[in-house]
Amino acid sequence: MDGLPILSLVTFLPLAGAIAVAILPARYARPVALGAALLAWVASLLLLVGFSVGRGGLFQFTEELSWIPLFGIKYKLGVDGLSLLLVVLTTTLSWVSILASFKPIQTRIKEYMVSFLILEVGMIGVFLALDTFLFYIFWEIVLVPMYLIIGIWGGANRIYATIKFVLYTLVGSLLMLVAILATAFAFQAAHGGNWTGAFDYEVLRAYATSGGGFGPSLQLLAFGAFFLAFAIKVPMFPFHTWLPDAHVEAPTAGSVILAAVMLKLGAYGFIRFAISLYPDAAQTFAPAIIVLSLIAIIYGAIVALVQPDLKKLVAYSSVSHMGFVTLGIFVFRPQGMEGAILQMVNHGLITGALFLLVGVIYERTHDRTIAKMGGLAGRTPVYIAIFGFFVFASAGLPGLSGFVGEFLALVGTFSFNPWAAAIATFVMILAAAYLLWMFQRLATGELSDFLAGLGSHLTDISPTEILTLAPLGALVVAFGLFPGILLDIMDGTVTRSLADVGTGTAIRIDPVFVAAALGALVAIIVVRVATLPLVRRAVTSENASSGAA
Amino acid sequence: MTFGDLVTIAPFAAAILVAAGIIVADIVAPGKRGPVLVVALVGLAIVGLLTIVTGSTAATAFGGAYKVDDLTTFLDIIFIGIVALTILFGPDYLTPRGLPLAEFAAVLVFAMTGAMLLAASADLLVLFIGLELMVLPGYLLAGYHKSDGYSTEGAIKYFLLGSFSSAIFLFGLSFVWGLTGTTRIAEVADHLTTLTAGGGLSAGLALGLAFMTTGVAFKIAAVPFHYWTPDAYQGSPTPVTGYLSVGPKVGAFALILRLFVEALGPLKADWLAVIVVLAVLTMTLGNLVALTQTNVKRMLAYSSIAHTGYMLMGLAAFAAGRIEGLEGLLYYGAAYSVMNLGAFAVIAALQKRAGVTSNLDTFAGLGRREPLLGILMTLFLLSLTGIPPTAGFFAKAYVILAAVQASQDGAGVMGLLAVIAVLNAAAAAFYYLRVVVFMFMREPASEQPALRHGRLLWSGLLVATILTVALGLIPGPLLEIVGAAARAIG
Amino acid sequence: MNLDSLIPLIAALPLAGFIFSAAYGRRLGKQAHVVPVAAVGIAWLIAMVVVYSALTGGFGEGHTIKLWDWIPAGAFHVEAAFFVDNLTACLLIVVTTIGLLVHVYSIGYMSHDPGYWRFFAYLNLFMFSMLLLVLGDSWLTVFVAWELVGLSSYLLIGFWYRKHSAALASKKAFIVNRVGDVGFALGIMAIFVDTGTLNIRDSIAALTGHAVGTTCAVGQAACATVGPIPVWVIALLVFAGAAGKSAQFPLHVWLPDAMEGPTPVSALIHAATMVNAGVYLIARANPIFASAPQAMVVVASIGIFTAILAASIAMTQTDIKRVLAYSTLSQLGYMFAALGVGAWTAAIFHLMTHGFFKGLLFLGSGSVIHAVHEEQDMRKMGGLAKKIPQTYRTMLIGAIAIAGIPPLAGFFSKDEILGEAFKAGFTWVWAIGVLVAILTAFYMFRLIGLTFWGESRVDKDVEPNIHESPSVMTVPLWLLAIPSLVLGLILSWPGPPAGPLFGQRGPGLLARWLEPVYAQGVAILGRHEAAFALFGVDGVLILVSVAVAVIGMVIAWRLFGVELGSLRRHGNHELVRDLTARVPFLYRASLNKWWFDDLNHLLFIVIGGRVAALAWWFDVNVVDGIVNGIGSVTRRSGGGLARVQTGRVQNYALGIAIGLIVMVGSYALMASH
Amino acid sequence: MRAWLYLLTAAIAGGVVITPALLVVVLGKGSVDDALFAALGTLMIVSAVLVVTMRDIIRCGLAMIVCFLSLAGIYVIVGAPLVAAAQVIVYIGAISVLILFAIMLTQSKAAPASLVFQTQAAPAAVAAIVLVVLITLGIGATDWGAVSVRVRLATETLARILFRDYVLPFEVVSVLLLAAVVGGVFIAKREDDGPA
Amino acid sequence: MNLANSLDAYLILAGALFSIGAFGFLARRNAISMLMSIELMLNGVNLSIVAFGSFIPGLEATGSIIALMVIAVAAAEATVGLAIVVAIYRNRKTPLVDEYDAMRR
Repeated sequence: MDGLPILSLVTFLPLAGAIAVAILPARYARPVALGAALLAWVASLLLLVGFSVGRGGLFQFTEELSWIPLFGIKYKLGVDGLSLLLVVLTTTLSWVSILASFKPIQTRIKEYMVSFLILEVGMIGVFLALDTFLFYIFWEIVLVPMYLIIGIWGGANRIYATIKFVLYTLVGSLLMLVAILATAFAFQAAHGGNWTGAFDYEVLRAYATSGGGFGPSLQLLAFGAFFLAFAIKVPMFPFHTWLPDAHVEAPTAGSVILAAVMLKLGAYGFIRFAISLYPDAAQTFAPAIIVLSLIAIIYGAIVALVQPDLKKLVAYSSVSHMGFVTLGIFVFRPQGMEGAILQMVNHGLITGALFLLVGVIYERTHDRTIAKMGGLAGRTPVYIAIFGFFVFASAGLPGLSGFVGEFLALVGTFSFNPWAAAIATFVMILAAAYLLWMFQRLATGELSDFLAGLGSHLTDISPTEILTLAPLGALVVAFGLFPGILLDIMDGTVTRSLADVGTGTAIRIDPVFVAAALGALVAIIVVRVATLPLVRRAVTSENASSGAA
Repeated sequence: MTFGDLVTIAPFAAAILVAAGIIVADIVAPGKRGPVLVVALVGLAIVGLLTIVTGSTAATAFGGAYKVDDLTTFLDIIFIGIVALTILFGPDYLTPRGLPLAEFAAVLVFAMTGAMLLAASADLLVLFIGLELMVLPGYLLAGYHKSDGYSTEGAIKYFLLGSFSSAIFLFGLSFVWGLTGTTRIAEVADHLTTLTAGGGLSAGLALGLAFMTTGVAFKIAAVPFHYWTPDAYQGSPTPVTGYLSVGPKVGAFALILRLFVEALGPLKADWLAVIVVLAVLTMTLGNLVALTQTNVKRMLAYSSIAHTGYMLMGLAAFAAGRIEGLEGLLYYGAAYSVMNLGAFAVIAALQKRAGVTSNLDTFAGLGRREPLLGILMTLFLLSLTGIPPTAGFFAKAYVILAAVQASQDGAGVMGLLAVIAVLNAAAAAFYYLRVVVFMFMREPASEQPALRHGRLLWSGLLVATILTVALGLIPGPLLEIVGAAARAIG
Repeated sequence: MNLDSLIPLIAALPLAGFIFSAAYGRRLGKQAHVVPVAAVGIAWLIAMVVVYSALTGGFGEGHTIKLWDWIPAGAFHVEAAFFVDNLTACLLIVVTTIGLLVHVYSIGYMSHDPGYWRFFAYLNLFMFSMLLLVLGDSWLTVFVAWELVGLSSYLLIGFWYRKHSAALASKKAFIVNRVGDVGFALGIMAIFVDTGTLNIRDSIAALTGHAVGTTCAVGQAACATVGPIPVWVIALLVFAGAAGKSAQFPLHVWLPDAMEGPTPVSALIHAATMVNAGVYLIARANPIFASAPQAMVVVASIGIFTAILAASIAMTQTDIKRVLAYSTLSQLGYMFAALGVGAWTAAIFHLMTHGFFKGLLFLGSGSVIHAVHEEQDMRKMGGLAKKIPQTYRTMLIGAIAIAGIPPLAGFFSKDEILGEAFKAGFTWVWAIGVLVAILTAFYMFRLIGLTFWGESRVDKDVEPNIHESPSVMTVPLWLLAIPSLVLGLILSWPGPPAGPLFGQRGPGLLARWLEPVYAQGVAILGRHEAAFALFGVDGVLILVSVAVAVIGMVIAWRLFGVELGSLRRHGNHELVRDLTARVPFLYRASLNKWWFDDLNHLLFIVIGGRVAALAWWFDVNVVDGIVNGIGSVTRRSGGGLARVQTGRVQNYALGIAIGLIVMVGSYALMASH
Repeated sequence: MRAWLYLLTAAIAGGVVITPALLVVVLGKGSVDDALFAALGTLMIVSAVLVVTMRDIIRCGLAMIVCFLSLAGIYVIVGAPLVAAAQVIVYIGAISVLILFAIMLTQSKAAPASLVFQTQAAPAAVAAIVLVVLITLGIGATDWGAVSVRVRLATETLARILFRDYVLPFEVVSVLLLAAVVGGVFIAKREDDGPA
Repeated sequence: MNLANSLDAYLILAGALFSIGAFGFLARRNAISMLMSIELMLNGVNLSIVAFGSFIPGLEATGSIIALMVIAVAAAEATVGLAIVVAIYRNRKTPLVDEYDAMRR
């Protein structure tokens, strides 16, 4: 396979597909798009086959082309254990999502498929880019198609949701751009004004961890900017509020990709860039990030308890689940980080499947209100069985994949601080509560009047829909029983990343810090409540105006 | 005047000839589009060729009043490109409204000569005359749709305020001239170096600087001297707006480069702070007000104010000691020109049917009605937002880089400026993307048939599109060019 | 035959049965039970072979069968492996035997249910999970099984999903279990952090090895500390898991509600097997607890408290299954008390005997309920002894067994618990235990009296249709009745008398089996078995046990009647009413289950719901409100700034002029510096 | 009556112009040039003020001519006769006449007399005064390196310099005028000339 | 007193003329009045230029040349301005600039 630019192939096969879809008549859009996504998937599987697990921490299949020589910016791709997993996750869920869009998307099918394929290009690119500038470019490319997918094919309030999504993400990512440039310049300045390697991830990383490293103030500022960008994407509390809106309004496949892959971009960025390039700052920020992660874990779950909308519930559960990822990363323990990466993959599979399942019911009822559901177990038993499977997977049932990641992350946390682990583990109860509540309302009891009123429209899940879910289900079981598959691949990356940042000693969460955080929280609430009428008026008027516009 | 002088000013002279030629062509064949277009486009091609040929060697002419260096060449090419594109976009808009092409093209080319003169001036007087030669045709172009109340209203506002600011600028210029005793830019710089060697500005110099800064800030539409921009842009015929938003802007930046960077270079430390404040005000106000606009042309006017702010950031970075700031500014100018012209070209194309406004509603359903226009508009808007891989992104990244470098050199305020800039850029996404929302996510109030657009428009759009993408994807070549141009004065 | 390949089959067969039933069961209709029952049957056979091998010393200290590296995460290395020792063997006997009988019973019991195939699928899933639980070699494997039994319990309690109460009960069971599981999970983490391994024996050795060889006095917690987490913390966390699964106070609330499931489920899961998992877990972890005496006191207190609490509630319940459920709670409380006082053998003893007689009682109650057409209220029964004699006889055996009348099974195990408690110095445990024993005998004979004796209070429509269950149901009843009768004798049989028949007594059969399992714990506790003295303290204790059982029984006869051979007597309702009126508070407390459900409702539904709603409000209005607020403030400020653009040239010019003045001023300021 | 009024106005105007001249001569011991400067300067300022304050726009135009004339006089005093000549020819001969024509073209009878000023006249005045104060202070505080003798301009020098150093701007101004005329004619042309 | 030979006097006069022009520009409503005000400002500038030329050695010729150019530029400006005024008067039938406020915000 030497000489074949397989990474570029994986990345740009979907782009070729997008061009083909754009050129060919609309009736070919679906098969061509699916074909392109499948080809990319096959290519990514080749990658998996050719990947040398023993050197999982090193970048393999690297490709390098000079791009903007003046600044030493390169087109450089490479794959290590972490990115390999995420690339395969992306290619898998992309074709699943495209397949799942066949029926729901009936308008502007060409544009849809083109957007989706370009989205895939961007996401794969983010995972493969080994040049900070290139990384940023792919990072932003992701934004546009998602914006269109939510904005064009979304629900009633889609425009609000999509603009919020874009603006929120953009605020973070643009600051990240500043940080990327600042880092590159700091490197250049430290190398006698030579730009060579200033954007090269591997060079920067070597410099950051062994070649002297960046200055403390740059580290803090750059890490802060990266943190904001990634925290918004993950999303971490309190930057998560775009997520429920985006999920609720996005079409099913959009939600799937959003949850399954896009949220991983941020977590990936944390591991790849934030902690390896700015290890000291990462150590400084870690306690705060851990606290935020804990809040996200508990808070997301608590808020999920009272969601009236299926998608919103799953969205808040994502906030909670992704909290484990950031928690696992920032305890700087091998178990923690391995758990975090496992959790990334598993959350992708499980939450992706949950959104697909919500899509299945939405397709038939055009409603997602939990209160209107009920008694589906009798009417659509297969659907409910599959739903139940993924609900329990999401609740972290051992034996399925969700458990291993969560547990490893918790073990890592426990060795960092038992209390933190206790708080995070507590969410097992809440997760069971909200998921079972949802499942119970959906499945049990007599068929609700609303559903009964649908008559024969309310059919059980179709074979195509099962086909989209089957690979996810199979992987959930496989990774639950044999997480070693994933762990072996990621092991090198984890070891290297932790070597970069250093494991550090167990840090007590300083009571003073906690008190300050609580105080700040209370202050925010007080201020917010005091100004509530004002802003509410503003929001109302804005809604009115946007409604009018 | 020697033969060498003639060779040196050949592009400039040729440009004047092109303008004259357009008038002659119109006299020979009144009201015919063809000859005018041929003369204009072929002529501009020749001017461009001459620019490149003569621009390869640095030279001065007229006893040092006129100077050709890499900066001149770079800016000239931009001006020629802007005017050529504007002429391509013009007919589709003008013809349905019964407006002649000849005067339009002629006045445009006159304006271009002014801008070229600005870019090449090595003398304050030449600079002033070049400025006037650039802006006076601009006033006329703004009022080109003379039967339209908006067009003339925009024109008179532009004219009155422009003249006011010219007078202010000139007053300041006279003070600087009085103090330095020369109009030659290089000598001005030398004198200023000696004048301020003793310590700081004299009161007269401060007055002069203040008046000149005000005048220049007006020309580039920096806040709080921007008031004319929205009204003039909104009122002008759309192709003219496109031109006004880039031509006089880049021209005014040429003025800044020649005047502030070259002549007043020794006072960098003094005007740096002012530029920083102006940059912050400009980008912030521009973006904030643009958020509320419902007319796309007016919105782009405010957006153009905001972009001025970003460019000023490059200037500030230069003043803080980073030549990259200058490079970024130049790159930004080029990128902004193509993407903004492209956006206005799409608006102009929509307004081919007379009576169509540039309100956001006009864009509703465009993505379905005319998908290609919709996609191109999206591309230009994304570029304006600064989403990679487009020209706008790279330009923004470049000025930010310069600001970051300056901040790491010690000018901490530049780092803050960079952060403010990116926050602004994020806010700006809202109003740019709102147009996309209307194009792709809203249904029009009434279905209208797709329009047929002329080949000129399409070819112009093709050029703008290619450049917008190319400057984002392959910035290397242009980077070399702006590097050389910046070194010419930095 | 190589047992290594057989042992995994014990768990794998039910799993295969589950997968098969889930996939094809629906198409098999009334034949859906064949494969699952066969799977469990074969599993039982294999289990018996394995048990025999183990109890005859074939496995020595224990035998490990490694399957694959489950989680090879560097230092965190968990194997998927099975482990069999004598403790496992004891549990295997209970689980596979009762499991098989319940499967067979269900063929009859569930025959008319539309979800027939589903029921067997779930049952098989449960069997797999439970067997995995007892066979698991690492804490994490046990935890997997721990959760899986929770899942199958959830599925089976909510089997009749159309029934709202069933759906709620299943959810409640799962969530309350999860509370305990959190503790267990944390305990596992703590074990890993302390010892670096999750293998049960390795980690125990690491945790307690330190304590064994040293001269530390018992009770010094510091001695039993290996890693950063003290052993007593680990012990309590593990106990939390056990308390959840075994429904100990305060996590007991789910078990009575779990009776919404079909009766075979109640028998299998909620009486005989799953609820014993906690007991098994602590028995398995005995050295850890032995190293943490404080934790053991907690276990004993919680256990005995649960016992008295549940017994007090069971006295007044009218739902036959609920009485049995509270009785289960109470007996589990005994077991925990035994664990807490260090009588691990007694706990497992009671686990086994209780498994059989409580399984019998539940299946019997199922037969009763079947007979009276799904009526569970004992006030609408009465006089059934003649109509369903098989059921009556077997249930009577069960009742006598649980009441602690010798020589039935319950007497031996219960007496051993009480005796050990007394002898270990936990006299208060013993005292309460004795009280509970009175209550136990009382409520069991109240149940028998109300159900089988006296006048019939059955609905007139149902009355003529009462019939005995088919043999597929009664045979399992008898098969369970036999061990209820004799298991106590067998397991406490000290073997061929070593001395005078009533003199020195060696350890019983079970104690000898389990001796290696408990060796380390016993050593740490440093407790030496006092000689059995039939005419000393042991004899007195036995007398007391028998006496209190009889007292309870007689009181029940007096109040609710009796029809045993010639002993006939009618119930005295006046007296019941008088007695309840005399202690109104206690009566109401018992009737309302000490208001625990109401308390939980208030805490978790009302207050918790409010908290969640508040959090959502916070999210929408504060977190998101700030985001939207920034947005709208930005836009509004844009609108405000736009006001400057008046459209009037002179205003603009004034603006420019002011700007000019400011500019002049600022430059002048710079010039002056 | 009306004639008297005119006379009175002329007298006041004369007084206004002559008084400062006299004051300069008498009190400041100034030369004739000083007196002329004072007189012309005063005349210029006063007429300029009249330009921006009078109601009747035609009179404003006339006042502007007076203003420009007095400025031309000052140019003569200061020693730039060529500029003075250009001032008279271009400003008074061309621009002012152009303006007067424009006034005729755009003046409607209904033009309200009372609303000569914007509502912001007062802030405008303040701004103008601040401006003049700042300029004066700035000028006063600066050492311009000036000599206190007016340098007389030799026209030949001027011509030489113009055609050696400033030939380019000189030529370009013609282009500027050409452009202004081409565009101006188009804009000012009546609409019905072109195709509708 | 030596007014006629003092640069400051001329410059202050120039400044005054400039400011009066500026006031007129800010305060007058009529487009032509504003145009005239601009001319006043330009004349103020011109006066300062000429004054510099006359009092700073070596600048006399340049001063006059610049002044001449400024006069020419002013003429061109006036041409353009008046053309625009005429055009807008045709559209709006009023010379009052503050009524041209169809575009704002």
